[in-house]
Amino acid sequence: MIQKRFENTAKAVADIHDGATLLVGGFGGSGLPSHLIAALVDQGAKDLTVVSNNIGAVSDGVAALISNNQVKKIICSFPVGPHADDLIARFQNGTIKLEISPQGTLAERIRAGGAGIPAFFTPTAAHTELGEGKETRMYNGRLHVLEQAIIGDYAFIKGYRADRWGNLVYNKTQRNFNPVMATAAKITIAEVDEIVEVGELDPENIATQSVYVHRLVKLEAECEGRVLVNG
Amino acid sequence: MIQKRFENTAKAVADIHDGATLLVGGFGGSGLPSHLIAALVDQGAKDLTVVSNNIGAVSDGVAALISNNQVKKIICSFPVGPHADDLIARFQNGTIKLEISPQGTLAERIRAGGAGIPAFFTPTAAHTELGEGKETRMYNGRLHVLEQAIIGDYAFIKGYRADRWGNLVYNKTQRNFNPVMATAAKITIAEVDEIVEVGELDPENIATQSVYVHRLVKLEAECEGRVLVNG
Amino acid sequence: MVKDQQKVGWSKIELASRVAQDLEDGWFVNLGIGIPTLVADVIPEGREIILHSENGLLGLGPKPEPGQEDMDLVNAGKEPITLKPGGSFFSQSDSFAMIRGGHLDAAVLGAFQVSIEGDLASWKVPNDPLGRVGGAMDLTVGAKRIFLCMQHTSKGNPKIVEECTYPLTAPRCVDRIYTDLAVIYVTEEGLVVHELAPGVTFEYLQERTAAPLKIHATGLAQEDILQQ
Amino acid sequence: MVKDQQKVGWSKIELASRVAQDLEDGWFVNLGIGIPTLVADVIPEGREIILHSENGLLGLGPKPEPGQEDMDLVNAGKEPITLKPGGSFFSQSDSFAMIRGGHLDAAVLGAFQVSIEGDLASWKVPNDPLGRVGGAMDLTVGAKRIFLCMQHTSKGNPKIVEECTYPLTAPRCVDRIYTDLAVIYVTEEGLVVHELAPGVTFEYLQERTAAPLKIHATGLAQEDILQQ
Repeated sequence: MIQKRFENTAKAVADIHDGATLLVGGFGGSGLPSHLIAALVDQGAKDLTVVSNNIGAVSDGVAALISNNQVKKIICSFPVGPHADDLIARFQNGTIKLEISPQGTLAERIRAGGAGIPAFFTPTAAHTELGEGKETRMYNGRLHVLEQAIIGDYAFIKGYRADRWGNLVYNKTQRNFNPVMATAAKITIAEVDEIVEVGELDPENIATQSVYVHRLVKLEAECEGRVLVNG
Repeated sequence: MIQKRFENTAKAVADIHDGATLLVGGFGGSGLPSHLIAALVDQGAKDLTVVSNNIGAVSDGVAALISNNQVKKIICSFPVGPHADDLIARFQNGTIKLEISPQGTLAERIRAGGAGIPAFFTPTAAHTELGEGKETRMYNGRLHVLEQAIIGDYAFIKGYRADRWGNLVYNKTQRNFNPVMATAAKITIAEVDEIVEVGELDPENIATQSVYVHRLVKLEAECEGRVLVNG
Repeated sequence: MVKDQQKVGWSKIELASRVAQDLEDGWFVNLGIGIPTLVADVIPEGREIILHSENGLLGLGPKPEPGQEDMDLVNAGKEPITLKPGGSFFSQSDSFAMIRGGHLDAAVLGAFQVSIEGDLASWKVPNDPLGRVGGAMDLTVGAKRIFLCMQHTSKGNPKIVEECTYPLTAPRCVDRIYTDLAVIYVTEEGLVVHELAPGVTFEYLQERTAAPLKIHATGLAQEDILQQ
Repeated sequence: MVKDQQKVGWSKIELASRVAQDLEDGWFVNLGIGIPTLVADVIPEGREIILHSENGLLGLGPKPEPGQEDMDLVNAGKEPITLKPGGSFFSQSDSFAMIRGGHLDAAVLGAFQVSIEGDLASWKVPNDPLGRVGGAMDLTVGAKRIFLCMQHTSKGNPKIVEECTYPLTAPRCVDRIYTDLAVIYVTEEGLVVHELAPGVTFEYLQERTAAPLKIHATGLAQEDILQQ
């Protein structure tokens, strides 16, 4: 019987190794898997490459991993924000590498990773600093740059409801990067508000199919777990 | 006020020009926009390039356009079937060109067309007859071929329910090629069973967003229309 | 009606309204962060303009009433908004497929600099180690029209220039520039002023612009948008 | 229990059952057209195997009861099927992203020819002007394991050969071959027979195979699947 549920976030992230590539969903604080991030701060894996759209937007996002010195490289479209001070400091002293990818290119590189497409041409960033050093080619009279797929060892995803098979639905714009990141990691870990019986989710309305989700944590159980650990 | 509804299929397809590239949704007879095809048979546009997965599966599919000598080129993954005789005859006497694309490559080329990606690398068809003559490159120790996007002048789509804005939902596996083809044509025409008020479709459950649909025909109205025309 | 000299030009919300006036019925329009997000609050009555937000939403509505905010329903600036009937949600990859695929009629964006040829610089100031590109590069290559919506100057320095000195977002992509002082079209013949904001003269505008401006052939409009 | 010599080997449904036996709990498995589609009807009790259909469905169930057919709910062969609880629908592009992206544990496919090295030919016979590739090339590069499920011979001619003479679907992609006569693994050491169908001897099998076969080191199983 398929059973993807983990007792708490600590157990769900326990095997993440130093040097892992981690995709983190969310758009700022919206749809952010902040409990998984908190568990990874506790777990302490180092030298991570983190792929996430917004880095400095909220304190409980990727910024927490940076402040805890767990990150060696960031791939994102929007590094700045009120919680970017530690990223800026580490970038300037050379302890963190930063790769800025236009948001649509970032999303498409992740989709490509999940879809078995190693590289694609896009008009985005042609003739700009972010296209420099990349292979270019003309299509339809327009310059395009060749971009490479991104695949994670792990993805952290925030969903609204899940079933035991790992099907996910999201709530409104919580969706953002979560469905695409779910497709592009060897191990996708989802924190969700609710886990329902198999068959309760509308088959027309499942935004992330069961095949893409490997571990599930229900947030209330997690909170109880953390209380137990702390107590 | 946005109004995409056409009175009948005849009016919806009236401006399709000779030489147009036409994407036709469906997987065999499932999700096939057969009423739009019938209207195009009546309309008579010639020298069409038709992109559709299955050609000979059913009599009221693309086979009807071939039998009526309206097609100069087919791009598909599965040309054979019980209604492929006319295609075979015209292919053998040189009046129709045939380009076979693996099904996933076909779907991805159409997605790329809709997504502004002119070309991508895929492992599918490497080392095969269908990869011959295409640019290749090694990624991850594996040979990949470069495939080109497909864009249609028109797409024929079958949906289940629509709203006035052009949002669409599908019924079960009727979805198949319809959502992706809807994204990749200059003019997408959808035949649907029902048109509901704006706001009646679940915002989490719209499989084709309004931006992709330019013309709508409700099938009952169409049937009445055809009766009137014929009477 | 020329206003008091103390208050020259359009306020932010007036500027957003002026942009909204030029969005046509049935258009699909992306709103960038900053002043452009205000456009959602001032769509003219009776016009169906379907607003797109890069984070995966079509059918963006105005700001919610106080107390009705939903942090799962936000715009490109992560601010709470509402969804109009007919709206829909989708992923960021689907959202940018829509943008890059050329399906949006217009994008309304902010800018650091825009050149006489419509080059746009909006993601990085020269000495910033980081930059923040977001969706700007995808929108500038993908949307059918790029309308800038911005303050005419930044700390007194002109943002409309002969040539951008900041890193480019995209070359030759801007169609129109809406500022607190004027409406300017980027054309083959150069920057053409179509309208002056209340209290603004052509000379006043040219003084604050580091590129030569032309007057539209049929003359200049100058209206108080609040009267409309 | 060796059957009457008149009926040697497995029937189609027995063959499908034999394949189904080797699908593991929790696997995501694509079923191709032809005999592979029968696998959906014979999934072992108590095992959760999530079946994928290329036309955009996960959670494919068995054939519907007569009269319950829904032509909007079909498999890769366009035959009516059912959806299991937990199933979902998606587009063909999403379906092949799933396939090509390496997310399926196995694909069960038919074949014209398979070589000693696991080369597969399944889309075109040499003198056919058309061919019919469907999803076979995507599945063979994308699924983690390729299991063939086919008749051992075609009109008396062996389908397992030293080298394919038909156009390839993909080179070196096949992991196991399930036929009406045997279960054969494609290995670095060649074709290794793991199991013989009822009434089939190794010699009988080798005679009908145009490539050398080896016996599995721990000996051959030979069971009547109907007894299980």
